[in-house]
Amino acid sequence: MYKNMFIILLLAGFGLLLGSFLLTHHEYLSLPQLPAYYADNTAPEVGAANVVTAVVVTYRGFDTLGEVTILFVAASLIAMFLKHSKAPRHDRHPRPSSVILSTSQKLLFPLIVLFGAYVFANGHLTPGGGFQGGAIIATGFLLLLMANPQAEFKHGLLNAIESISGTSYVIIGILGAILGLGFLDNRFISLGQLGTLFSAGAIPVIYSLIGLKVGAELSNILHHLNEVQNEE
Amino acid sequence: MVSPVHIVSIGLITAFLLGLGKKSQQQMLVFVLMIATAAMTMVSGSWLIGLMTGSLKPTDVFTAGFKPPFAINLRMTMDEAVLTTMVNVFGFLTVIYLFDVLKKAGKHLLSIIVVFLIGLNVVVMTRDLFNLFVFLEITSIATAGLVIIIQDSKSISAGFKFLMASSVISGILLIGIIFAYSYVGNLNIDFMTNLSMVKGGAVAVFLVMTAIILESKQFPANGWALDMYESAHPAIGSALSAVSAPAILFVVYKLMPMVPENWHPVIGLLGLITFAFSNFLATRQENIRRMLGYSSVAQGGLMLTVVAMSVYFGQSFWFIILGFLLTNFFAKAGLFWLNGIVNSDDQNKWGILRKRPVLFFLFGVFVVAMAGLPPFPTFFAKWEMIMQLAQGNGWGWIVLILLGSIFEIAFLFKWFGRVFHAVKDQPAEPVIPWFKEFPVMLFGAGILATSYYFIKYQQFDNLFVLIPLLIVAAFVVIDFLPAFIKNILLIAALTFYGYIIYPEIKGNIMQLVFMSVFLVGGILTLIPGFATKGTRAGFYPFAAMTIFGLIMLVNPGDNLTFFMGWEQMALGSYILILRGKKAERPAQQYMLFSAGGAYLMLAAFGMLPHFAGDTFFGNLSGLIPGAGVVFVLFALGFMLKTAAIGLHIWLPGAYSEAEDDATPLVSGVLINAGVLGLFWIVTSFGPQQLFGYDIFQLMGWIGAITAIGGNMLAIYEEDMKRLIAYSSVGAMGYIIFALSMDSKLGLLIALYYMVLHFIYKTMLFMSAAGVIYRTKTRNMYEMGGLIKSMPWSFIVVLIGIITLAGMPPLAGFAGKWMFYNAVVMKGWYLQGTMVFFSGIVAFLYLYKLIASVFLGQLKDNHRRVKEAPFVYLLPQFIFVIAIMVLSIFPQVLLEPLATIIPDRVPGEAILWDGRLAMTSFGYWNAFAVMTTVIVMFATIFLWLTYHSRKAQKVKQFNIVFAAERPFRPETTHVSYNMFAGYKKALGWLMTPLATQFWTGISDWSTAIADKVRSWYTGNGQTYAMHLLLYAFVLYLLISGGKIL
Amino acid sequence: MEYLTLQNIGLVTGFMLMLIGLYGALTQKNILRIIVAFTIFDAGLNLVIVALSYIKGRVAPIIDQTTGVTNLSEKFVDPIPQALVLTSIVIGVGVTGVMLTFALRMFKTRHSLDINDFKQTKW
Amino acid sequence: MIAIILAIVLGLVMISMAIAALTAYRVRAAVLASGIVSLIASIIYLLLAAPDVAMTEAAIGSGLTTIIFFYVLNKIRRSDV
Repeated sequence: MYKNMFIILLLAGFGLLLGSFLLTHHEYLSLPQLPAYYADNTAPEVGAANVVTAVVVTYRGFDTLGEVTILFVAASLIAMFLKHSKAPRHDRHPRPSSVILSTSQKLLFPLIVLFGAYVFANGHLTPGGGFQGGAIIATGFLLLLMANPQAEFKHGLLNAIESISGTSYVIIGILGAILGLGFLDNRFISLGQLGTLFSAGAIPVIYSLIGLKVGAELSNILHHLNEVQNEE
Repeated sequence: MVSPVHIVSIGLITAFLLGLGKKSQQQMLVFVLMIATAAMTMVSGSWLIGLMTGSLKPTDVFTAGFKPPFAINLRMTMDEAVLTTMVNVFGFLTVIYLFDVLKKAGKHLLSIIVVFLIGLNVVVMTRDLFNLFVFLEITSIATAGLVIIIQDSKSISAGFKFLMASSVISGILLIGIIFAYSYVGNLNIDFMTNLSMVKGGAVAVFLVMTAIILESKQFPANGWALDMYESAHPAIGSALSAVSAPAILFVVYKLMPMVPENWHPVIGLLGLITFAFSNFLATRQENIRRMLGYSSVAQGGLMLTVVAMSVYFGQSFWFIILGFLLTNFFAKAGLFWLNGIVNSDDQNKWGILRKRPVLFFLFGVFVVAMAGLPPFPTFFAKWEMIMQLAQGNGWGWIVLILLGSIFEIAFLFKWFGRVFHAVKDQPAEPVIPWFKEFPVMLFGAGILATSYYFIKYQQFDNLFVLIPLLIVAAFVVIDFLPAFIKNILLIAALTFYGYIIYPEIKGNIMQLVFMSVFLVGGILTLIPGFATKGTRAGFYPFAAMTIFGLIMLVNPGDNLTFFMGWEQMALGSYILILRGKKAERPAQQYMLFSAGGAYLMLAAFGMLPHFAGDTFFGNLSGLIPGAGVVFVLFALGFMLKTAAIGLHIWLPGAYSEAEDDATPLVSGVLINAGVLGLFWIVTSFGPQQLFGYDIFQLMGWIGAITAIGGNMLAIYEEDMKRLIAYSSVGAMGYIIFALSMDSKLGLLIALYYMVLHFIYKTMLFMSAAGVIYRTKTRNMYEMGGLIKSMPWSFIVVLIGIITLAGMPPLAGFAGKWMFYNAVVMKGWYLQGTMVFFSGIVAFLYLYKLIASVFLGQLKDNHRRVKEAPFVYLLPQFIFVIAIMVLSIFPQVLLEPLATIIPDRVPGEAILWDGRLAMTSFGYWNAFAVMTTVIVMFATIFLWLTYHSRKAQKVKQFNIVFAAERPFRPETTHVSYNMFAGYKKALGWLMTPLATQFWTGISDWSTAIADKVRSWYTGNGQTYAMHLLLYAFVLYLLISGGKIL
Repeated sequence: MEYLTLQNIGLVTGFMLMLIGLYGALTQKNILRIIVAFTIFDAGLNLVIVALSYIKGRVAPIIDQTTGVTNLSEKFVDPIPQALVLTSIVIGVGVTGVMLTFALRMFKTRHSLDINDFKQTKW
Repeated sequence: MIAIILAIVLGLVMISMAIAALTAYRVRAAVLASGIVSLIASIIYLLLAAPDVAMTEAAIGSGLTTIIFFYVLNKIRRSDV
C-alpha cells in the first residue's frame, strides 16, 4: 500500500512536469518554418496531395523504413519465439466454424483485400496508406483464420510477399539514391499530375509495397499466435 | 565511395531476403548473413580508413534528397566511422562466434541479428531526433529477440523486464522529443542547440537526456540490464556491452550540445556513482555473467562521465574516451566470449582455460586491460582523466574513480586468481571449435595493437618504456621454450639492457645505485631458475615485467613513466606470487594492497601540479611548502609497498606462498621500490606538516613501531619463509625510521641499509629456497641438523644473520654505528630505543633460523638430503663476497651514497680519513674492526683446536632413547613453539590488530554490498519504478527543486 | 475559457491517460494488465502528439478542391506530428505484440501471470 | 464550440474507460476497455484534423492490438482473464 502511495507521489511529480509544459506552451498561431515548408512545397516538390503521406514516405521516409523494420523484427521475434511451442495437434477437437462465417469469408476476403489495396494505393491522395491498408488486409486474413481455425496455411506465400515487397522497398530507396537526389527520393519517377492515382513519383509504389509488407507481417503475427497450442 | 546509408540498405535487403530461405538452407543462410555483415563492415571500414588517411571528407547523407532540417540526414565523420566500424566488425564476429547456434536456430534469428546491427548503425549516424527514437526502438526489440536465443525461463522473464523498462524509457524519450519539437519547430539535433534557452525548452532537454541516460543503464535504475546480462547468451551479453552501450553513449555525446552547461557535472557525477557502485556490487558476484554485467554497467558509467564532461576535458577528451571505449570493446567482448567457450558461470569451471595457454593468456590480457593496468589503454586514459580532474580540483570525483577502480581490481583479480588455480577436476581436453576461438583471438590481438598505438601516441621514451615492453612480449611469444633457454635469454637481455642503459645514468649515482640493485638483483635471483626443469610456462614474461618495471622506476622521464613502471612491477610480481601453490588468497591480498597504494599515489600525482607544476616528483627542488597531503599520500603509497605496520598484512602470505625461487625477487629486490619512492619524497619535499603535525616525526614513530612489530611477529613463526618475510617488515621499519630522521646521516643509513637489506635478504631467501628445495618443507621444526649435509647454505645463513643483526665485524655493524650517531644527533631517544630493542628481538628469531634448521638432530627423512644445487649457491656466494667487501671497505659504498643526499638536508655528515669514519661522537674503522675480530677468532679457534685435539668424535645418534615415541614427534623439536615463554609474556603485543582491522573492513563492505544489491529485487515492475525514481532525482539534482 | 481549446483538451486528456497508464503499469500485478496499461500509456502519448499538431480553424493537411493549392501553410494543421504518430502507433503495436508473446511464454514456463513470480534473476 | 464539448465528453469517457481498464475484474474486460480508449482516441483525432492518424489508430491501435490481445487471452485459459 505504501508502495502505491509512493508511486502516486512519483506520478504526481511527473504530472507536474507535464503540467509545466501546459503553462509554457502556446498553441501555434501560424506554422513554424519546417511544417510550413512542407505544406507549401509538398505539391510542387513531391507531388503528393496528402502532405502527411509526403512527410511519411519521402521527407521522413527513413523513419518509415525503420517503422517497417520494427514490424518486421517484431514479427520475426514472435515467429522465432512461438516456433518451439508447436506441438502435434491430434488432441484437439476442431469445432467447425459456422456456415455464415465460412461462406462470408469466401465473399468478404477478396473484398477486404481489395479495400486494403485501395487504401494503400491512394495513400498519397486521401487519408490512409500502407500501414492502414496493411492492417485492413490483415483483418481479412483474420477472417480466414477464424473461418478455418485448423487450416494449415502455408507460411511460404506470406513470407514471399513479405520478403519481396520489403526488398523492393529498399531497392526503390536505392534507386532514389542513384537516379534521384538521395536514398528514398521519390522523384526519380515522374511526379505526374497532382491529385491523380499515378502521381507523386514513387510514393504510390512505395506505399503499396509497404502495404503488402505490413499486411503480410501482421497476418504472420496473427497466424503464429493462432498456431500456438492452447494452454490449459 | 559507397554511401554510408548503404550499410542500412545492405542489411535490410539481407534481413528481408532471409525470409525467403527454407529450413534446409539454414547453413547457406548463415553464410549469407556473414557476407552481409562483412559487406557492412567494408562500407564503414572504408569510411574509417578514408577519413583517417584524409582521402575522404566527413559527409552528410541526405535521405530523400532534401537538406536538413527538411529531411532526415545521416552523418559520417571520424566519430561515426569508428563506432559503426566497431558495430559492424563486432556483428561479423558475432555471426562467426554463434555459427553453431545460428545453424540450428532458424532464419528469424538471423534477421533479428542483422536488424540489431542496422539499428545500432543508424542510432550512431542519424542526426534526427525522432529517427533516433525509431531506431532505438528497433534496437530494443531486436535486443529482446536476442536475449531469448536461450529460451529458458530466466531469459524470458529478463526479456520481459527489459521490454517493460524500454517501454517506460521510450515513453519518456518520445514525450521529450515532441516537447522539443513544439518549442523549436524541427527535429534535427543540429537545429535545436538553443532548445534549453527557449522558455520551457529545458524540460524537453531534460526528458530526452533522462531517457538516453536511463538507456545507458545507470546505477541504480539498471536492474533490468543486469538481469539481461545474467540470463542472455554470452555472445549477446558481449553485444550489449561492447556495442550497444557505446552507441547509446555516442547518442549522449551527440545530444550534449543542447544540454545546458551546468547540467554537465550532474550527469558526470551520476556516471561516476554508477562506476563506483557497480564495481562495488560486482565484488559480491559469484555468477560470472552477472559480474560481467555489473562490470559493463560500471564501464558505461565511467564513459558517461567522460562524455558528459567532454567540454571540460577539451583536448584530452578523445584520448580518454578512446582509451575506455576500445578497452571495453575488446576486453569485455573477449571475456563474454570466453564465458561462452567455458560455458559456465561458475568460476571454478574456468580451469578449462588452463589447458589452452593462448586462451588463458588472452583471458589474463582482458582482465588486466579491464582493470586499467599498464600497458593497456585504460591505464593511460585513467591517468589522463585523473590529471584533468585534479586540475579542476575535482577531488570527490577522483575518490569515486579510485574507489571504483579498486573494487574493479578486487573482483577481476579474485576471478583471475580463482581461474589460475582452478586446475583440478577438469574434464579432459575440451573441444573448442575454431569459430569460437577465432573472434577471441582477434580481439586479443586488437587490444594488444591498441595498446601499442596508445604507447606510441604518448611518444614514450623508447629505451625505457617501449623496448622493455617488447621484450616482455617476446617472452610471451617464446614461452614454449625450455626454462633454461629462457633463463639464459632473460639474463642476457637484462645484461645487455644494463649495458646500453649505463651511459644514460652513469652521471647520477642515486640512479646507478638503485639500477644496480634492481638489475643485479634481477639477474642473480634468476640464476636459481636453472635448476627447474620443463618450460616453466608463464614465469619469464612476468619476471621480465617485474624487473623492467623496477628499472622504469629508476629513470623516469615524468610522473607517468614512474607510475607505469610501478604498476607493471606490481602486476608482474602479482603473477609471480600467484604462481605459488597456495597463493590464491595471498596474491589477491597483494594485488589489492598494491592497487590501493598505487591509487593513493595516483591521487598524489594529481595534486602535485597544484604545488610544484608539472615536474617529476623526484626532482623537486626541495621544501615545497604546504604539500603535506601530497606527501602523506605518496608516503602511504610507498609504505604499503614497504609494508609499514598496519599495512603489512599482505606481506607474509605473499612472500611465503610465492614460488620459492621467485621469492627473492618479489621480496628482497622488489621491496626496494618502496624505499626508492620514500627516499625521493623525503629528499624532494623536505619537512612537511599535516594539520600542524610534523610528518617526519609521525613517520619516525611508524618506522619504530614497524621495526619492533615486524620482528616480534617474526619470532613466533614456524615457517621459514614467513619468518624471513616478517623480518623484512622489521628491516623496512628501520629504513623508514632512518629516512624520517631527515638528517644527512639518517638518509645515509637508509640508503646503506637498503643495499644491505637487499643483499642479505635476497641471500637468505635464496638459501631458504635451497633448503626447501631439498627438504620439501617450510616448517622449521621438521628440519634440523642440516649443517652436515648443507654446509654452504649454513655459511650463507650464518653470514646473513650476522649482517642482519648488525654485529661486528660484518657490514651490518656499520649501520648500527651510524644509527647510534644519528639518533643521538636527532635526539629521538625513545624511538631510537624501540628500534634498538627490535634489534634484540631480531636475535631471537635469527637464533631460531640457525638452531632449528642447521643445528640439532637430523631428521630421518632428511638423511639423504644433499647440498642445494650449485645454481642456488652461486648467487648466494656472490652476495657473500659483496658483504665481505662491504664489511672491510664500507667507504666504497658509503662515500658515493653520501653524495646523493642533497645539501639542504640538515645534520652532520660522516668525515672520511682513509679508512677511518668520523663523526663528532666518535670514529670507527671497519678494517681495523675486521682485523681485530679475525685475529681474536683465529686465536680462540687455534687454542680450541689445540685444546681439544684429544676429544672423541661422537655420532649424532650415539644415544639411547629411553621412552616410547611421543604422540606428535614434531612437538619435541626444539624449535616447535620455541619461544612459548616469550609468547606468554609479550603475546598481548601480538594481538593481530591490523588483521582484525582489515578483516573488519572486508566484512563490513560485504555486508553493505549485500544490503545495496537487495535493491535489485528481480521484479520488472520495481525496475520500471526505479527508472521513474531516477528521473525524479535527476530532475531535483538538475533543477535544484525549482521548475525548469 | 481562454484555456478551453481543443488542443488543451487533447493535451490534458493525453497526459491523464499517460499517468493512468503508467500507474497501472507500475501497480498491476497481472502481466497482461501491465501490458494493457502500457497500451493506454501509448494512446495517451499519441493523443498528446496529435493535439500538438492542431491549430484552431485549420484543416487536415490534404490538398483537395476545398483547399486549393496556394497559401497552404496558412490553411493546414501541422503535418509532422501526425506523421510521427503514424510511426508511433505502428511501433506500439509491434511492442505490444512482442510483449504479449513474452507473456504467453512466461505463462507457459511458470503457469502464472503474476509479475512477482518472475524474479529468477536478482541481486 | 460543439467540437469542444464533444471533445470534453469524449475525453472524459476515455479517462473513465482507462480507469475501468485498470480496475476491471477480468482481463478481457480490461482489454476491451483499452480498445475503446483507442477507438475514442481515433474520433478525437478526427476532431483534431488528423484523418490519417484516426484511420491508423482505428485499424491498428484499436483493431489489431485488441485482436492480438484476444488471441493471447484465448491461449491462456484461466478464470480471471
